[in-house]
Amino acid sequence: DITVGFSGVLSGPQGVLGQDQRDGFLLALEELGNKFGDQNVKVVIEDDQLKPDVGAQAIQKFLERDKVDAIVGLGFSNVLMAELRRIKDSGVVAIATNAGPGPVAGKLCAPNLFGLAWQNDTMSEAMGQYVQDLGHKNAYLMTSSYQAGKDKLNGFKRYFKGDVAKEVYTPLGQLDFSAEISALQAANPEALFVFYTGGTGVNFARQLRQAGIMGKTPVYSEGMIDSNTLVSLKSQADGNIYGATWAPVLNNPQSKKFVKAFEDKYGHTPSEYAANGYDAAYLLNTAVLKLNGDVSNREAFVKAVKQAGSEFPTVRGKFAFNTNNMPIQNLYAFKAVGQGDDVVVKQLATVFTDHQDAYVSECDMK
Amino acid sequence: MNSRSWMRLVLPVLFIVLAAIPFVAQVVDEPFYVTFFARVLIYALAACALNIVLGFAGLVSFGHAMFIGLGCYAVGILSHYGISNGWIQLFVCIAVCIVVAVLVGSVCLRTSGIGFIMITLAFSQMFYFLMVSLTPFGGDDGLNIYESSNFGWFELSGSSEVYWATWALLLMLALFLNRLRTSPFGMVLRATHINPRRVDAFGYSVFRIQLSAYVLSGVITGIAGFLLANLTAFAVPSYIAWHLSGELIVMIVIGGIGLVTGPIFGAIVFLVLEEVLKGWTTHWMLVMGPIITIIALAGRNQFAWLKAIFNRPSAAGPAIKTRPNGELP
Amino acid sequence: MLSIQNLAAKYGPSQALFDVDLDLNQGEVIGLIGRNGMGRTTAIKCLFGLLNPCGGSIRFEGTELAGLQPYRIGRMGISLVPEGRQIFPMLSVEENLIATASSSGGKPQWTLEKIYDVFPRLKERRTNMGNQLSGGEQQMLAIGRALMTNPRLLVLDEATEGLAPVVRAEIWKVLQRLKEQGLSMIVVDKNTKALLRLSDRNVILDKGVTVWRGSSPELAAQPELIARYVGV
Amino acid sequence: MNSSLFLSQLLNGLQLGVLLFLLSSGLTLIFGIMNFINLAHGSLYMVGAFVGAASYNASGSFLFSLFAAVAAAAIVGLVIEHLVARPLYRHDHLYQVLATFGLMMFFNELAIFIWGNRPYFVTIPEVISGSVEILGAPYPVYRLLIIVVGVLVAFGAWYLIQKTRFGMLVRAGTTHASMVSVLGANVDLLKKSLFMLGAGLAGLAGTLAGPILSVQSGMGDPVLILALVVIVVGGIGSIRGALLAAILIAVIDTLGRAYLPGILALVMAPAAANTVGSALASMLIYLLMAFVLAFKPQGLMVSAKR
Amino acid sequence: MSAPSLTVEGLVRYFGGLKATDEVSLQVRPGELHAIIGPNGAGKTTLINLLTGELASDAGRILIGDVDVSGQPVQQRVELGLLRSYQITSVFDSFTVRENICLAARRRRGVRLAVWKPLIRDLESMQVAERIMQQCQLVHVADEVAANLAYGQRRQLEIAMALAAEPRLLLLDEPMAGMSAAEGVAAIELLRSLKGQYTIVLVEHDMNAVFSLADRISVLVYGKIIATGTVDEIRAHPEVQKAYLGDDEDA
Ligand SMILES: Nc1ncnc2c1ncn2[C@@H]1O[C@H](COP(=O)(O)OP(=O)(O)OP(=O)(O)O)[C@@H](O)[C@H]1O
Ligand SMILES: Nc1ncnc2c1ncn2[C@@H]1O[C@H](COP(=O)(O)OP(=O)(O)OP(=O)(O)O)[C@@H](O)[C@H]1O
Ligand SMILES: [Mg+2]
Ligand SMILES: [Mg+2]
Repeated sequence: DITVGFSGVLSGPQGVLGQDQRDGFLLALEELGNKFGDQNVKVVIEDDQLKPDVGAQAIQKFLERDKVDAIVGLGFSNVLMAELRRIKDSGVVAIATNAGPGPVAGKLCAPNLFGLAWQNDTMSEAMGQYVQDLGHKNAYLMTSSYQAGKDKLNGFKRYFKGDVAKEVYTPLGQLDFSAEISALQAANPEALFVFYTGGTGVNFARQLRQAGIMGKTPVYSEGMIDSNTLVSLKSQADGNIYGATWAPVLNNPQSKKFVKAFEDKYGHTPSEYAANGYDAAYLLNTAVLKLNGDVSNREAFVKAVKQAGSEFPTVRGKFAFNTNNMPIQNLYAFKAVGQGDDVVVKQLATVFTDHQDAYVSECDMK
Repeated sequence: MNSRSWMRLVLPVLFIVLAAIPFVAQVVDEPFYVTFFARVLIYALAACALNIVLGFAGLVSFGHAMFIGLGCYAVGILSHYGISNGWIQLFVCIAVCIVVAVLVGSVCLRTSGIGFIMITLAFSQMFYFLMVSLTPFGGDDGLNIYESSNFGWFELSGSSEVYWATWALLLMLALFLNRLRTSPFGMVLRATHINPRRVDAFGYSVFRIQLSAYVLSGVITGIAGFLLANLTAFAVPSYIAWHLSGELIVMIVIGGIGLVTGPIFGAIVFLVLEEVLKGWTTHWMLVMGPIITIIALAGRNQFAWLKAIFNRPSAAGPAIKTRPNGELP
Repeated sequence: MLSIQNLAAKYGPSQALFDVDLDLNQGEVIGLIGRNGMGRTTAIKCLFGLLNPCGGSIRFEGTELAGLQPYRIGRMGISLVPEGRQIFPMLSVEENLIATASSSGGKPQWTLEKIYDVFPRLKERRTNMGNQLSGGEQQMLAIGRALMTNPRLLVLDEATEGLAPVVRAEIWKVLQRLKEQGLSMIVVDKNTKALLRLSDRNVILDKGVTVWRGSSPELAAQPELIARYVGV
Repeated sequence: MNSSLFLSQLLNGLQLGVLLFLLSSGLTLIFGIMNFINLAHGSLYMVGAFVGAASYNASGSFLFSLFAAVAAAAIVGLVIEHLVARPLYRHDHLYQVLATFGLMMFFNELAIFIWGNRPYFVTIPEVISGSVEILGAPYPVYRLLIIVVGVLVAFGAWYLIQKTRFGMLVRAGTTHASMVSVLGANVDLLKKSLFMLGAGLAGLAGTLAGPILSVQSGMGDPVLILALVVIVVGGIGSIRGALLAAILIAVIDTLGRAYLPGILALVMAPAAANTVGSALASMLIYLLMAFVLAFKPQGLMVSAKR
Repeated sequence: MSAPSLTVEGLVRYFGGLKATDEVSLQVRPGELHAIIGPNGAGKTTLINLLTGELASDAGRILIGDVDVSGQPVQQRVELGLLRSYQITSVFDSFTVRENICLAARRRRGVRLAVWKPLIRDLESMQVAERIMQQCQLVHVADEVAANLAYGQRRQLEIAMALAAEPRLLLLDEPMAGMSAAEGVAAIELLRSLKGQYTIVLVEHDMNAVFSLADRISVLVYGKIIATGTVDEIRAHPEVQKAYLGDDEDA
């Protein structure tokens, strides 16, 4: 039998993200008949409450109490960083379905830690590139002040060559942006790029609209628009352009299958977080199959997972692990388009194909 | 003080039971429980420390998480610069705590009652945001501690080392507090809570006495933080967030204010309950909340001899006044 | 008007009243006499429903008071000048007077002006907060406050406590006047002489038991009684 | 710096201040006057927000949603008063803190239980959703509306407590409940109604905040801390103090967030200025509180109590 | 020593507009019992608070012995042996009588680092405590919690604590307030037994007490001292009779 530990943020404003990863994972597992290969799978779930220390405890529980064979989820970047030491020491297969902080992609990369979702910077890099392609002269950047936030803006700037009007870092969890928005209005930039997730993102989007900026200034974002936030934003998201590795409109069989199954089970369209969770299950399944169900040897399991990266059926159509265990994948620009009271997502462009992250050279794994 | 009679029994029994835990965990092969109870004891240590100001002096510090934070970051930052010598870390931790406690304390003690509650909160919040902003030390994301405190002949490398260290410290503290309560210092300290004006009128300096109590409490809490850092191998601002300060208070009240072993029981009850409920349902707070409320409602009359202390209006701050003077019962 | 029969009361475990009897007719003044801790205040607490008696009955104009909410009792036209003044510290002197003022039907007999006439000192301190008054001023305020409810039965517990002799004399005069106006009163005071001059009949409490009842002249005629139960 | 921006920043501060005040006024009444620390006050705010949002999305009538929210909060308040507050009035603050801490947990989780932890959103009715130009600064009508409401409530509450018989009795009852009742006033009723009033105000704050902030479990906790800061800085039990402090704190906070990084950027590297600036900005109000308390331990406006 | 043990010169204290203490000057001789009487709100308690330093004076000097303590904090004055009892009883309710008294007795040596040995096992304090409890007839309730004492006893404890602190100068604010006649008499006896050992300033409305105990009396009216003198002088003083005593024959 195989025990898998899932840790992620399940409560609080960002709880939705964790829940989606969990739901996606469990959905896939269900499709696989609760088996990886011929092995029955037991899943233990921990809520890291978006607190690094709690996350670290969760991992400790997995390793010491539940003696898991693989860990999935690993929450936000800051939580992952806190868990890093234990994960490395343990050598257990760990699959991050949400975070891919720079250090983990670079200097601190570990053989047994896989970034299945993305390297943090990449979607922003895509947006940077896209804004660059559209030829905007300057851009105004905003995000929450935590590691991921900083990575995102760096990612954007890596590919955007125009000048940066201003970089604004707001405290994590801030909900009222009136002050920042007034300042933004005064600055009146050509383009606005923001990284705000979950409820924070929704708030920001709505306050942008209330202040009458949406429509005036083109808004590019990451994390702000996904099928969760669209539920609450509806037509208010209209016109928002965002970068992502996946969206329900993506056209490939696995993706279609996934979206259908997910909507049937949970009654709403899946987000990319759900997609990552879903992929994680199939990845593990493929790896376990390669080992004919024997995961007792951790090194072997790790190696198997790495190979499986380029073989498992992914909703993203095409996927592989880089030398630093980060994804090599396509990045797209999507647009939210209001239709009456409702909203749909349209695919604008494939900004990068088989994109590598910027840190791979720093990682000494081969 | 009826507590002293049963104290004789409770204390040894409690600590023997606690001493048994690691072995039990060994036997049932659940090393996790050592880690868990190490955490419990660390919080118990902090709660006991807080109880010096809160239980004896009636100074409700809503900012003690700050000292836990100081302890954690003393370890975190030093080891960040490759200094993992436990003695140096401990020294720095204590020194910093003393300095901060003296500075913060001498400002806070100008106020009393709710004023004190809030100003202590203010300082810990300031420290919180300071650490959040100090990106060199991880800011919001916290600081990994890659090597644990090394005391030469003994290193806080694993859960069980931390456990025993905490156990020993806690035992010493409990014995000490047990004496402190009735010692001249302790009596005057408690007197300051009943009627500071009167204590002043005897020529004791209420301020000095309260300050020394605050510093003592702060240092011990800091040491708890020191241990916590070694246990979780991590230092993060959320250790300083007001929720933790609140939980420490909750633990004390659960266990019984002013009782020496109270906070220890409080910590155990609170954290074990939390753990059990979490395992039981994701909506554990739905159960935990009411339980806490009920404890409060039930506990309010329980410690009659303490209520005598607590229901005295503090002459200084009107707001904290619990029973207005001279009200017909 | 009021009749208390073998009243008994406890503070938690410790019993303070065992058997207290007292009855008062319209327009009468009763002196409640005893040493410290003999249960006078306790009896009064029972009367006002601040302490639930564990035995006996308290009837005011036919209605049983035991078990009633204090405010109901208050609204029946009984008012109290409590031991230890119990001034409202967060209210100004004037607010202290009008906050609970009431006139049980008809035009009130006691108004701000009247009170200020009796206690000019209060008028000077009109805007002071309750806790910015000297002990004596607080005592005057307590009396004024009680009168402002225009009671039919007034209970005074150590009402002359901490007052200057002149004021004390003044208060006795006021009480005398009230009596002439037909107000019924129960008075507790350590100054037995003055008390006897005011009261019609007296009740002596000893260890929570009514040990003697009778008219003031009778009592005055028996100094040994007073010596025994009050001292001096 | 550009003046119309500054103006709209001021307005932002003012509007935040008003929200804070609505919350704090209730807290300061219950706390200062009935001497009861109610950590669940934030939960009442949350209840208001949720009920307001739900009833608006259901009925489509903004006024109705306001009413529903206030009523709901008041009723919850009444229940809390009866079950938790009343038994604890005469007891130490610690027990009150503990009890209401528990309530806080309970309500936060209950909200998740009922509405899930996907944030819950309300839109603003068309009429007040636009924005107007104030001296060249575009400003959302809705936020102006909030400011107006706040001012009205401020006056009403102050009048009620300082000038009416009800207010006197309440103030008296806080310190000498039994004496007040002896003199013929029903103290229980007084306290209940006051508690409901405070709860209602919190609910009002909640609904008004709903369309601006996302309505979600735990939304009450941070504002609760802010509200506590406000009432302490303002002087416990003083409505005027609460108003003053709320606005002061909100404006300082807003302006700090808006301008500190910029100002610091003049003296240090922009990146550093950014982090330090925003950190300092978030510390600012606590600095203010520590400062005020250190020099005026009773707060800016010492209430009638001493 | 003939130097007055307490000298007050031109002491002034305002409460807002109200001049609660108005140019008060006063000399208390060593060993005498000096009573201060006056109408309610005359400023007696205020004066006491100014002397102990719990209230700050707006003008004037206070000398204990020949040390100028004006503007000094409470502690300094206590060091010099100035102690008080309160108008409202303020003993430590949750402590036993013995603990209360030991606490007072300990004050000379302070409590720095005295964190181990129980207070009531502290020899020096113990002896003092025993002596005081004898003197104030509190022995039989030595281990009672103060909260359970009857009113009169609480007043006695109040005084006992002041005595235990080994004062040279004792300020008593209405020590007999709330005592019934009997307790009053007992208290008077206690004070008489203290006369001579301590210099005492007594504020009291109970004329029996004042007239039977006082060596000298000062009369305070509207914050001013209108007369100082022996019992008989004051009794005879017309203004005092008018302003304070009245035609009061039984108090
Ligand atoms: N709140 C209380 N709890 C316990 N016992 C009390 C309480 N109040 C009074 N007692 C006791 O009840 C008895 C009667 O007290 P009470 O106050 O009625 O006496 P009293 O006649 O009013 O004397 P005093 O002159 O002191 O007012 C006393 O022995 C007193 O110790
Ligand atoms: N905190 C204060 N603020 C304003 N006025 C005050 C304050 N305290 C006392 N007063 C006023 O100062 C005057 C003197 O008060 P004090 O208590 O000294 O009188 P007292 O002589 O002790 O009277 P009593 O004999 O009734 O105790 C009184 O008129 C009182 O109203
Ligand atoms: Mg009495
Ligand atoms: Mg006085």
